[in-house]
Amino acid sequence: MFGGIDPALLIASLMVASVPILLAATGELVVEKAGVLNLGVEGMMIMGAVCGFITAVVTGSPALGFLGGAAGGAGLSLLFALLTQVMQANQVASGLALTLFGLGLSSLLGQGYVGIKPPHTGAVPFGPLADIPFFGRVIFGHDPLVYLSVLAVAAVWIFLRNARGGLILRAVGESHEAAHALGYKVRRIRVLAILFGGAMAGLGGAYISLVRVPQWTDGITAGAGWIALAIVVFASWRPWRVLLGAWLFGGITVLQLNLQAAGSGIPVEYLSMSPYLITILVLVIMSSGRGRAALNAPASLGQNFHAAR
Amino acid sequence: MLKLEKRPSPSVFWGRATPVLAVALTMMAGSLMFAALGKNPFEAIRTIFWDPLFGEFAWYLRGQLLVKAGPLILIAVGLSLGFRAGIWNIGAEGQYIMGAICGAAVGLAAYPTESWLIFPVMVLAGAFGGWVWAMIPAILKTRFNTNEILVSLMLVYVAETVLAMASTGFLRNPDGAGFPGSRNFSSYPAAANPELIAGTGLHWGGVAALGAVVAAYVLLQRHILGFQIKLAGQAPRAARFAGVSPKRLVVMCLGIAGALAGLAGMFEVTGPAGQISIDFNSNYGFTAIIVAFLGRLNPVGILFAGLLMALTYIGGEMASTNLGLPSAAIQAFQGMLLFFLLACDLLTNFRIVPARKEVR
Amino acid sequence: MTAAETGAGDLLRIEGVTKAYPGVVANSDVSFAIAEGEVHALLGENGAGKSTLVKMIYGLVKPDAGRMIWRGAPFAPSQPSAARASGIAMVFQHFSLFEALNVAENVALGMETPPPMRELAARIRAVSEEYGLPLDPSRMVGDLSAGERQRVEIIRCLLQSPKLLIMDEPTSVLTPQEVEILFQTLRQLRSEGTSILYISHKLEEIRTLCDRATVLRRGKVVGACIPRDSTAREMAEMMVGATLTPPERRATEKGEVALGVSDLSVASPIPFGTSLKAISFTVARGEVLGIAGVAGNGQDELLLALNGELRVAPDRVRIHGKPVGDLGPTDRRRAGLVSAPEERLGHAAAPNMTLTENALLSGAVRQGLTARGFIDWRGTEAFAEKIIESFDVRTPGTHVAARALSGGNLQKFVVGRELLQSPEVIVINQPTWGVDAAAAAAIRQAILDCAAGGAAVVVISQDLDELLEIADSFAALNEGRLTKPRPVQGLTIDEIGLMMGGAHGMEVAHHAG
Amino acid sequence: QDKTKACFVYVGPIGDGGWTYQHHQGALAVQEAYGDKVEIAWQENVPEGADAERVLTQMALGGCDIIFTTSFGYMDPTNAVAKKFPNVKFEHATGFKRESPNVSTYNARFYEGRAVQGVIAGRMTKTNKIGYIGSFPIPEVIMGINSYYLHAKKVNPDVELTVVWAFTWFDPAKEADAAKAMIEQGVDVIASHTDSTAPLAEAAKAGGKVIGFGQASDMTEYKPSPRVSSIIDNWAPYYVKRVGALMDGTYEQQDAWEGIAGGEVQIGEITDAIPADVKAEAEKLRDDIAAGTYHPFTGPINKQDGSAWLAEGQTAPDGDLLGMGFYVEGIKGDIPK
Ligand SMILES: Nc1ncnc2c1ncn2[C@@H]1O[C@H](COP(=O)(O)OP(=O)(O)OP(=O)(O)O)[C@@H](O)[C@H]1O
Ligand SMILES: Nc1ncnc2c1ncn2[C@@H]1O[C@H](COP(=O)(O)OP(=O)(O)OP(=O)(O)O)[C@@H](O)[C@H]1O
Ligand SMILES: [Mg+2]
Ligand SMILES: [Mg+2]
Repeated sequence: MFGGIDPALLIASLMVASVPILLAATGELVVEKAGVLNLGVEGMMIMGAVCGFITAVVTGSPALGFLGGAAGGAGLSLLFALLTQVMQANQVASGLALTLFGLGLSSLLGQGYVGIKPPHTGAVPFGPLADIPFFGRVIFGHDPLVYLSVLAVAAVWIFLRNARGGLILRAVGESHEAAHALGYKVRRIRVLAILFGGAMAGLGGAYISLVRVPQWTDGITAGAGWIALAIVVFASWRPWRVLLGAWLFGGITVLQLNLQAAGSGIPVEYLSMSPYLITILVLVIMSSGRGRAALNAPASLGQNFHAAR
Repeated sequence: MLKLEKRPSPSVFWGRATPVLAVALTMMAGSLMFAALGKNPFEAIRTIFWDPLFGEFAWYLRGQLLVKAGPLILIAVGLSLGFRAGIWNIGAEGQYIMGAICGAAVGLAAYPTESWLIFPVMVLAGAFGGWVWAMIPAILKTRFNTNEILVSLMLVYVAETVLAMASTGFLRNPDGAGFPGSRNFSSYPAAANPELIAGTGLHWGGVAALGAVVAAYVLLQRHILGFQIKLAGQAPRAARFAGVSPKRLVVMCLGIAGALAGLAGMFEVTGPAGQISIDFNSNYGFTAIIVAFLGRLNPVGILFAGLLMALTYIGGEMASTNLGLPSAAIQAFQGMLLFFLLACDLLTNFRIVPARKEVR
Repeated sequence: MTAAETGAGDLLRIEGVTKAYPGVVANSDVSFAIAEGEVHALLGENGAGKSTLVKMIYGLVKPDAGRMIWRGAPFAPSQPSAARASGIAMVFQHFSLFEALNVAENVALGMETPPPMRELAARIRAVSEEYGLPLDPSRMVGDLSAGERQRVEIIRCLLQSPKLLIMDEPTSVLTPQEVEILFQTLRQLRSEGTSILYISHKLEEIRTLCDRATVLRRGKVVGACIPRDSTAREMAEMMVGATLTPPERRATEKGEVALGVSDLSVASPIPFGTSLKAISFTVARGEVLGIAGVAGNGQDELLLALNGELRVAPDRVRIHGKPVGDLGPTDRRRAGLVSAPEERLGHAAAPNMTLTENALLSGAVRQGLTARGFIDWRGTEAFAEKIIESFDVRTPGTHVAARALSGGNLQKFVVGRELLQSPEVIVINQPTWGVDAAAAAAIRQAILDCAAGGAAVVVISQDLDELLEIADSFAALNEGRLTKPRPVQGLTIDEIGLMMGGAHGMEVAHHAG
Repeated sequence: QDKTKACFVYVGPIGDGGWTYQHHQGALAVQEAYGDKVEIAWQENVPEGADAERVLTQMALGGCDIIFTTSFGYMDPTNAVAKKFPNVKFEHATGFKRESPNVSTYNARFYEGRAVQGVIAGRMTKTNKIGYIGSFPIPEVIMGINSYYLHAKKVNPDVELTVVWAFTWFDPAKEADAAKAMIEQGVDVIASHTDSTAPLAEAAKAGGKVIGFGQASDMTEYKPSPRVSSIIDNWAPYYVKRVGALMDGTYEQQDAWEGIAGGEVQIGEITDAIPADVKAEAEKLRDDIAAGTYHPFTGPINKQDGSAWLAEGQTAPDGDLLGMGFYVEGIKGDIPK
C-alpha cells in the first residue's frame, strides 16, 4: 500500500496514538450528553498528566499512576461543576478558565518532576496470540489502556443505550425542565457526568505522560484536549463515531508522518495540515445533505438549570 | 440553609460591583497561593495590580497595557457579536494569523516603494485575510450545516502551518541570510504601524480597537443588525419570525469577527511584533475568547476586561522577573481571577436568601 | 349520596396550604379535599395557582405552610418519586416528555423501577389497547402528534396504577373525538376507584366529566360547586369574579380576495414536523377563515409558509394578487401581512427581551421604527405603550422582560402588536391558547374588529368553540392537507370533528356504563 | 552599584526539560559562580515579538546590567531595546544582528555534535537507514541534518537518511509518532531536533533494535540504550564568562560561535552499547573537532542538486552555514518551502 507503509503497523500505531483523545472525547461525550459543555478538557487532561505522573513516580506503579491521573482530572472538573452547577456560571467561560488554570497549576505541581523517567507500563501479555500474522500486530501487543479506551467506548455506548442511568442522563441533557418535573436531580446527575468526564480526560492525560511520551514537561498535552472536543462534535454525540473520529484523526497524523518517513512525493507542509483538513472534509461529507447530525446534539447543551422550589 | 432565587431582571448594582468583588477575592486567594510558593503575598499582589499602573515604571507600562490589550479587545469585540448570536467561532487565532500574513504579504510585495497608499491597502488586506479564513466555516455551515466550532478550530492549526511556511518560505526576508522570518516593518516606514504618540503605546491597532468598541456599542444599542444579533442568540425562532435570515447572520458575524481578528493580526505584525515569524502568534485569538466572556459580551465590558487581562499579563511578568514567581503561578492566578468573576456573576442574576422553614 | 358528597373517605385533604413566590402569593391558605373515586375539577383563571397547587401534591414544589393528608396520614412528598410511590401520577400542563427519546424510554423515565425495555414495551401495548389509546413504544416522541404525546403521558401514569391521577389542562390539544375517548378512559379509571384531579379552562368539559369543582382566584379558594348543576357562565364568573360579555359580531361585507394560496406544498423545516400538501384557499377582505385541526397536523408549517419564514414559489401565495411566495417575513409585512405564531415565548416573543424590544421585533417595518437601520427607540417605546394600553396588558411597564408576563398578558401583547399595525392580512395560530375566559374574549373581539375594518383574517385554532364563534368560513387541516373551506353556518361539531380527521386512529373502546 | 544583575528571557517554560531548561541551568551556574556578587532574574514563556520587547524594556528599566535573550525570535526586539538602553549589555542567542555596540550574539556549533552522532549512526545502523526528526526547516536544523548525514555517509556509504518534519518545537506525542513512523520504515538510528525525550522513549519500545541520542540535555534516564550519546547545550561556561567579563571590566561586544572546543556543545557520554572501536572513532572525531584540526564541513561537498558547494579541502564559511537552505548531495526529499 501507501508507498511501502505496512498497514498492520499503521493500524497498530494509530490505535496507540489516538488513546488520549479517545479517552478524553469519550468522557466529554458523556458530559455533553448530560447537557453540559465543558471546554476545559485541555486543562483536565494536563492535570491528569501531571497527577498521574507524580503518582506513578512516587508509588512506582503505573496502575496507581493512571488512577492518580483520573483523580487529578476529576478534581479539576469538580471546580467546573461547582462553578456551573452551583454558582450558575457560564459554561463556555468556565471551561476556558479551567484550561488556563489547569495549565498553570500542572506546571506548578510538576516542578520537581522534569527529566524523570516514569515506571514502565508493559503490554498486556497475550502470549502466542501476538504472533498471529497481521492481527497479532494490530490487535494484540498493546498496553492495557489501549484496550481500556476501546472498552470505555463500548461501555459508554451500552450505558447510554441500555442502562437506566444512561437513559436518565440522556433525558437530563435533552430537557432538564422535563427531567426535573419527573423528579430527577438534574444538577446531581450533571455533576456526576462532569466528574466522569474529568476522570476520563485525566486518564487520557496520564496516558500521554506515562506511556506516549513518557516524561513530564510543561504543556505536555500540546492541544490534545481541543482535538478531543472537536472529535465529540465530529462524532455528532455517538460513541462509536467518537472512536471513528479519534482513529481517523490519529490515523492521519500517523499516516502523514509515515508518508514523510517513507519519502512520499507529497510536500511536507501539506502533509502536516492534512489531519485537520481531512477531519473538516469528512465532517462536511457527514453533515451535508441530511442535516440530522444537529438533531443528535443534546437539546439543552450548554444551558444551566435552576429550579425554583 | 441558603438558597438561590432568580432575579426578575439582572441587578444593576451587582453588575457593577461583582468585578470589584471578584478582583478582591482573587487577591485573597492568590495571596494564599503566593504565600504557599514562599513569596511575600502583599508584594506579589502589589506588583501585579499596582505597579504597572502607578509604580516606578508606570509611564512605560501604562502604554504597554494598551499594546497588549489592543488586539485582545479588537478580536474579542468581533467574537462577542457572534457569541451573542449563538455562533461559536473559536478559531480567531487562525483568522488573526491569516490577517497578519495577508497584510504583511501586501506590504512586503510593495517593498521598498514608499507611498502613503501602502498602509491603507495593507489594512484592507489584513481584514480580508481574516475574513476569508472565517468565511470557510461560515460557508461550510450555511451550505453543508457543518459545525463551525470544529471547522474554525481545525483551521487554526492549518493557519499555523501556513505561518511556518510563510516565515521559512514565501515571506522570508531575502536579506536575512536564510534565517526564518520576514523583513522587519520597523525598517520600512511606508508599511509600518508605529506608536502614534510617543510613549503612549497607542498605535493604529489600539485606535481600531477603540473604534470597534464604539462601533459595536452603537451597533448593539441602536442598530437593527445589533438587535437581530441579540435576538438570534436569545430566541432563534423569534429571530426568524422577525425576518432575520440565520444564514446571513452566520456570514455577517463570522465575517466581522474574522475581519477584526485579521486586522488585529495585521496591526500587530506591522507594529509591536514587527515581523512574520514562526511563533508570531501568541494566543491572542484564544485569550480573546476569555476576554469576550469576561466582558459579558458587552463592548464596554470587553474594553475593561481586555485591560484587566493585559494588566495581569504585564503585572504577572513583573512579579515573575522581580520576585521570581513562576509564570505558571501567574497563569493559575489568571485562571482564579476568571473563576471568581464567573462565580460572582451569580449575585447579578440571583438573590441569595435564607431558605424558608419548610412545613411538613 | 356518594362518598364524595358526604366528605367521608377522603383520599387527599389539603389544609391551609400556602406557597409564595417572590412578589406573588401563588397559593394562600388553600383547603379542600378529594374523595376516593371522584373526578375533582380545579378551576381558576390564568395564574390563579392551579399548577402550583398540583405541583405541591406531586412533590415538585414545597409548600411554605399548611399540610396535606393522604388517606388519613400526614403527607409531605419531598420529591416526585415519593409522590409516585404513594400512588399519585400526573400529566403535566407543559408536557414533560423528551422528544429525542422513544415512547418506551419516556414511559420508563416516569417509573420508579421499570421492567426491562422489551417487557415494558409489551406492557405499554397492552395497557394502551385496554384503554383504547394505541401507541407504538418504539416511536420517537418527537415524531408524534400532540394527541399522541399526551397518550404517552397518560399511559406513563396508567402503568403505575395510581390512586390519584392529576391532569393539568389535558384537552387543549385534542380533537372532540379524542376528548371523548379520553373521557371514557377517565370514567373507566373512576369506576376502577381512581380519583382524578382535573384542571381545565374548558368549562363544558368540566360539566360533563367532573363530580365536584374547587375554584381558585389569585391563589385563594373562592368557592366550590357541582359542575353538573352549574352553567359554564356561572363557573366562569366565579373564577373571574365579574360578569362576562361574549364578543359581538358585526355583519361585514365580503370584499375582494386579499390572501390567495394555491397548491401550496412544502416540506417541514421543523424537526419531526408535518409537510404541507397542496393547500389552496382564499380569504377576502373582512372575512375570517377558521382553520381547525389537532396540533401537529401542519398548523405551524402553514403559519410559517404564510408569514414568509418558509419560502415557496412566488405564485403560491398572493397578497392582493401580488405573488409573495418567495419573500421573507420582512417583505411580507411590507406587503401587509402580519402573523402571530402559536408559541408565545420563543417564537412570537423573545423571553428575555423587554416589551419595547419585543414591540420592535415585528413592528419595525410597518411602524417605521428604523431609519437607515438605526432604531428609533422612543417611537418603539411609544408603540409598546400603545399596545399595552389598547389591549389592557397588565404589566409594570415596557421595560419588563416578556418572560415575566403571565401567559394571558403576553398573548394580549403579541396579538395586540400585530393587530395594531393596520394590517391587511392577519394570520393567527391559537389566539387564546391557555388564556382565561376574560382575556380570550378580549382577543377575539379585537380580531373581529380588525376584520370589520377590512382585514382578511386566518385564525388557526384547536378550540372549535372559538372558531364557531368568530369564523365566517371553516376548513380543517389534517396531516398537512386542508379541506375545502365551508361556511360556518350549519356546521355541527361532529361534522367538524370528522373534517379534522376523526379520532386519529384511536379506537372508541370501553363504553363505560 | 554593588551587585551585578544578570537577566534571562526564555521562550519556553523552565520545565520544558530541553532548550529553556538548559539556558536556565546556565543562569543558575552564574549565580553559583559569583554568589553574592550577582543577582539573577528571569522570565519564562515570553512570546517573540511585542511581548519580548516589553519584557526586555522592563528588565532594562528594572536594573538589569546584562540581559540574555535566548531565542532566535528575540533578535529584532533585542536590537530595538538595546538602542534605547546603551548602558545595558544585551546578549542574543543564535542571531546575527548586532545593530548597536551593546549587543553581542552567541551561538553554539551544534553541527559539530551532529557530526559525532553521524559517525555513530553510520557505524551502528544495521538497516542502513538512519532518521532525523526536524522541527522547522530553518538553517540551524538543516545544518545539523547535513552534518549528521555527511558523517554517517563517510563511514557507511550505503546509508540513507529519512527526515520527518514535525512542524513544531514541542509536541511530545507527535515527536513520538514521528519516531515510530521512522522505526516502522526500518530506521534504526534516530536523531532529533525537537525538545522532548519522546523519540528516545519510542526507540526504547523497539526492544534494543533502535538507538538514539539525547538532545539539548543529556537524557541520562535512557542510558545506556537507546540513548547512546547526546548533545548537551551547555551555556554555563559562556554565561559565567560573559558576566565575569562585565564585572571585571573586560567586557566587549562579540559574535561568539563556540562549539565543542568552547564547551558549549558537550558530547554526552558514549555508552557501552556502542562497540569500543566505534566509540573510539567517535571520540577521536570529537577531539579533532575540539582541537580545531577538523571541520565537519570540509570539501569536497556538493549540494543536493549536484552543484558544487565546497571544493576539496575548503571548509565552510560561517556565513554559508548560518543561512544554510539546502541539503547536501545524497539526501533524498525536499526541504519544505
Ligand atoms: N417558578 C415560579 N417563579 C415565580 N413565580 C411563579 C412560579 N411559578 C408560578 N409562579 C406564580 O404563581 C402563580 C400561580 O401560577 P400557576 O402556574 O400555579 O397558575 P395556574 O393557575 O396554573 O395558571 P394557568 O391556568 O395559566 O396554568 C403565578 O401567577 C405566578 O405568579
Ligand atoms: N421566571 C419568572 N420570573 C419572574 N416571574 C415569573 C417567572 N415565571 C413566572 N413568573 C410570574 O408568573 C406570572 C404568571 O406565570 P405563568 O407563566 O404561570 O402564567 P400563566 O397565566 O399561568 O400562563 P400559562 O397559562 O401559559 O401557564 C407572571 O405574572 C410572573 O409574575
Ligand atoms: Mg401556568
Ligand atoms: Mg397552570
